[in-house]
Amino acid sequence: MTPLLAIRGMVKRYRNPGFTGLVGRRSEAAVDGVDLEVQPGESVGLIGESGSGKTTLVRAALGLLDFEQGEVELLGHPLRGLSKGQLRGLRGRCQLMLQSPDASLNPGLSVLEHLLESARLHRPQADAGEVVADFAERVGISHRLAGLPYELSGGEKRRVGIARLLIADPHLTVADEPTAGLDAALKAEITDLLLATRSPERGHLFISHDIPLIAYACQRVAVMYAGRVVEELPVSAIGAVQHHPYTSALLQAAGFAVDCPPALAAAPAGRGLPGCCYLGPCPLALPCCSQQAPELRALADADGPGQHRVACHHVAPGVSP
Amino acid sequence: MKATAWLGVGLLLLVGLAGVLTGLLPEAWLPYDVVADVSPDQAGLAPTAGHWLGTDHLGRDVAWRLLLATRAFVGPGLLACLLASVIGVGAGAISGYLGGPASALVRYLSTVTASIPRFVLVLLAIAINGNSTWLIGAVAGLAYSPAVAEAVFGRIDSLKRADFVLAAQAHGLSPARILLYHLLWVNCRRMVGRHALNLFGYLLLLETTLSYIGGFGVMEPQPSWGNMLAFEFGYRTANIWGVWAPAVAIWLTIFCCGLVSEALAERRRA
Amino acid sequence: MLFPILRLLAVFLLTLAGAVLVIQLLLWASPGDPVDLVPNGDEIRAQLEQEWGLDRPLPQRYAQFLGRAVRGDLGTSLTYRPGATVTELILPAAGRSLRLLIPSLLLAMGLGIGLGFATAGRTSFVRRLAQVVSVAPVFLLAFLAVHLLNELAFYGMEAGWFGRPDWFALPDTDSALKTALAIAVLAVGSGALAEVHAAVEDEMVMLRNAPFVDAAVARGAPVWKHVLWNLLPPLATIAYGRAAFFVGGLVIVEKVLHLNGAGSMLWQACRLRDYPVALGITVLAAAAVCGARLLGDLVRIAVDPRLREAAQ
Amino acid sequence: MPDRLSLEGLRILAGAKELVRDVDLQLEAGEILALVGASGSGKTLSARAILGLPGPRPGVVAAQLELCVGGQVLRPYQGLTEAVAAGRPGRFWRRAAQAFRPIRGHLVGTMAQDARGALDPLWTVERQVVEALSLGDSSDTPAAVLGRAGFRQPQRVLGLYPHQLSGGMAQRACIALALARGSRFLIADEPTTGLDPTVQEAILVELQRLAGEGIGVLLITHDLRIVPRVADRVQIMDRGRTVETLPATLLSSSSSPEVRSLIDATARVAGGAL
Repeated sequence: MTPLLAIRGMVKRYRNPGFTGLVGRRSEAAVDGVDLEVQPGESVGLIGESGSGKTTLVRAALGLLDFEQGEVELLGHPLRGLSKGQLRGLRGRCQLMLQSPDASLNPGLSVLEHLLESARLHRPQADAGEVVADFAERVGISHRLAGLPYELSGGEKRRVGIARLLIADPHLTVADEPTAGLDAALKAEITDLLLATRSPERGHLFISHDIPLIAYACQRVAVMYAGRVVEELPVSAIGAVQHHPYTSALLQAAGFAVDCPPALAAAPAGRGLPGCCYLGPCPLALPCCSQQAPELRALADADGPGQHRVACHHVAPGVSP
Repeated sequence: MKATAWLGVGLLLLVGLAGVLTGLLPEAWLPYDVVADVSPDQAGLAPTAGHWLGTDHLGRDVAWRLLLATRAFVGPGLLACLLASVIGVGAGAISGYLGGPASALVRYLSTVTASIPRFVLVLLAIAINGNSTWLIGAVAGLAYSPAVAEAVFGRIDSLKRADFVLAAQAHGLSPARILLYHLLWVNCRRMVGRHALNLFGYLLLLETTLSYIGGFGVMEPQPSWGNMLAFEFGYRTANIWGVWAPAVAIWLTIFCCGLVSEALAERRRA
Repeated sequence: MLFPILRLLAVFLLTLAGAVLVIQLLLWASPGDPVDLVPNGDEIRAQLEQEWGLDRPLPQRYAQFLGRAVRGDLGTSLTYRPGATVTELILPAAGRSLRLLIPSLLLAMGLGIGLGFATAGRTSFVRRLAQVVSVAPVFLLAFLAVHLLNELAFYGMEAGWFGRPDWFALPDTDSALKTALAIAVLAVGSGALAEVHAAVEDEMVMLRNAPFVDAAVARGAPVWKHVLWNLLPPLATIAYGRAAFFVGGLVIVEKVLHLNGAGSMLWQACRLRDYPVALGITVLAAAAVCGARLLGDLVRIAVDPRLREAAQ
Repeated sequence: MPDRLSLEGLRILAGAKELVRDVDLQLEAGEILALVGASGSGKTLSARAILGLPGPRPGVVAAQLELCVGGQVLRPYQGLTEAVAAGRPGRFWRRAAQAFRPIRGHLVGTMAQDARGALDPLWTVERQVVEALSLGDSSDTPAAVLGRAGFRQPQRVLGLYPHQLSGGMAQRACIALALARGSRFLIADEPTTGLDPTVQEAILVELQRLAGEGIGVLLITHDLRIVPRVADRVQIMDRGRTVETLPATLLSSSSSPEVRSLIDATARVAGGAL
């Protein structure tokens, strides 16, 4: 089955202007060699602290940001080969919900105008008015159709974003921090709305630093730190296997019962340095960690082969090639 | 829009209509001849049936001169607004969407033109190129266009920075629709309208000031709200309308420009 | 700390050079030949062409004018006071104008802040009143003020209360009352008061609801220190934003009330088509506005660390 | 007799709409009381009432607040009921600043949700701490105050501006300001929202350390997961009323429907952590 989204070895650099833009131009790799796949019928989670490159990875994968190295296949089409028009044609079937939905609504347009535009764009044959009424009802925003974005609450703005997304009926739904800043009740409802399109040929990619939410919504999860995926595992294996030290620290902070030595002082992420990116704060660092960056290696502990992969010399010591 | 704003719109339309009509119709068609209508013996008459607002110190009809004076600033005002809007929106949109060096150039031009006081610039332009109200309109429009460009650029840039453009692209909208409809039409049309109204008010202020001080702008015997006021100063004629009619006309028109401009401010706090 | 100041100085010089370029463009783009616009142009055509570099293309002419201007040589007056060097003419006049400009700018800011504090968010009546009064053009306010004064004096004289006051029929006599009137009119006229008051009031409302003000109240700390300190950067922006309008208004006020400063000199120079003097004063005006902007920016980076860092 | 803060019969109105109805709140020294509820349940309004902070019009219309600290008893809301009964609440609120001066920042400190926003962006941390200290008569140095709030090297932070502080550092600076003049109680309004998990953990540990030193902490949050680990008692509010008050460890076994719905929503979203 061709994956909905396949990212192989992506590297995306940001030029840090340095002093006066001339001296000391350092380019930091926001995304430093990442492989990630979303199969049809699957919901994948992507967790990591702010600044780990999650958002950059996703925007580059959807062709919104250009990237230096690596290959991306979107719904089976290689991204590099697509013309602007073809890429826009694909957009309908892979939708992105941004982190701050109140920023992604046009402040001058009412909710009704937003939904009508999506209906005319993605469902040209259907009657726009009916489509809008149906989906507004489904996400519970029909009582605020006349409102302007600044009159809506955070939750209501997210509902408008989801309504537009559902109207496009995407095969791949990518949600960047969909429930940041919402309280428990709203968080659950918004997540359920996003999962409404779950079906064998559709896939979801959830990005968040809220691990319990990912555990609830996804089947597989990848952990990112300083631009690299340091661990990939099925959600059922959370807390039941030996984790990458960074994942353990994340799980412990989120209240999961995980016994692992506390991380050292919060040293800055080691980007662009040889060796493991988690070297600074890692309590289990070995001498070889500083020379050679660990590869993602499969561990046989989770159910099924190759399900649980960790990039750490300590947890998954690789047989030197 | 509030009721007072509609009042303002009504008055501005009246003034505009008067200016356009008196400007376009050839001199012969007008029932009032500016030069011939001098009758010293009827100087300073109070308002009568024949002269709705009485006569000035040379016996000329104040009401007709008040009406004819509108052609001195309405034509140039519309020219200035057209120039400022077309150049401003064009430059603002291009630099807003491209960003980078284009936006830096617009900001630089806007700072430079803002650093020369507009009244001084217009004065210099007339001194060099000869005294015509159309020139005043053109120079004021050109000098104001960077301000419009910077405002349009600012609005587009803030929407880009708030990821709105990225979200629209991700949803599948074409760049042209995003720029023309979402950014310019929906978000900038009221703002450009406000700038045009403020410019029209400023143009009236400019023309009447030049005509009042004399030497530039509209010279006697052609009527302007500015020079009508200037000539009444010395003569304490019985007809108070000679002084108050142009004064109130100037103040009311500029105030209405501000009123309508304020009413155009959107209700949204982006 | 040094880098932001250097950067602001560079902006000042760059903007001023740009302004001079615009002025030169105005001269260069004029359809006719500027020399024959000058009354005694034909006899001194050779001198004019050499001094203005009319025969050379725009870039050289601009470089020549800029080179001389930096050394303080703005050429010699042609018709206003033939033979006198422009710099000696305009600098004393500019001094007299500053004595009018600075107090009126301060008065406008003072009135704006006072009204802003008084009405922050409460009654919009004062804001409406300020707008109604302030929108009248400077010359109209001056005209009405003088007209009113004369009517009162006339009425007083007829009623025998007092003899003919010396300031009667004001514009021709020179008096402290006229200067005060000029300052007041310039501070209020052509929208100055309304804009400053509206901007200050919006800033006040925003600061009143700012989280750090609420936190200061919760800590029992005095609020006014925080509010005033945070008002400084926006006030600096408002001040240099209005500077260009004030210099423009200055020309009008000086001409209407017959005060002899750089403004009325500019008007005379334009009437007599004395381009060196006119250009000299315009460059000075642009320098004044750029200077105000430089001063405003310096205050802003001194007060706001985020701006200091952004300018790094 | 241990320091105690007791608020009874709190009633807050916004126009005619009743936001909070007869809420009681007891907080002892050295205890962490978690005030929990969905957004809009009135928990923040109730906490602000302890400091008499401005709120909706007419705001607090009835409250008996009693602060016993070191034998001294304060009743700031004295005179409110009479003023409201006479239909002239303004008469009380005009003198409220004096009535609450000994409490705000002296006896009760506060921490806002947006820590960086609660600091004056134009002042250094040092200058803000000096201002807080100058209001009282304590002879502490700013560095000592910051040290008590958990900064390992206070010297490094003194010269920084709020926008240069990380989320965790800003929260700690707010703690320092809140306790600069020896407050016995601390109101922490959603201190962990928006922080990364590891930083959240550090702040909660800090609150537990302060409670250990005898400070009464009122922890306002909508995140039920942290309550059993951090709080001693928990008070659940819903639509302006106190639903239930019970020891934090018994939270998951509570019977009332509102608590159950809150727990279910959090469990569904929070996984097995509760």
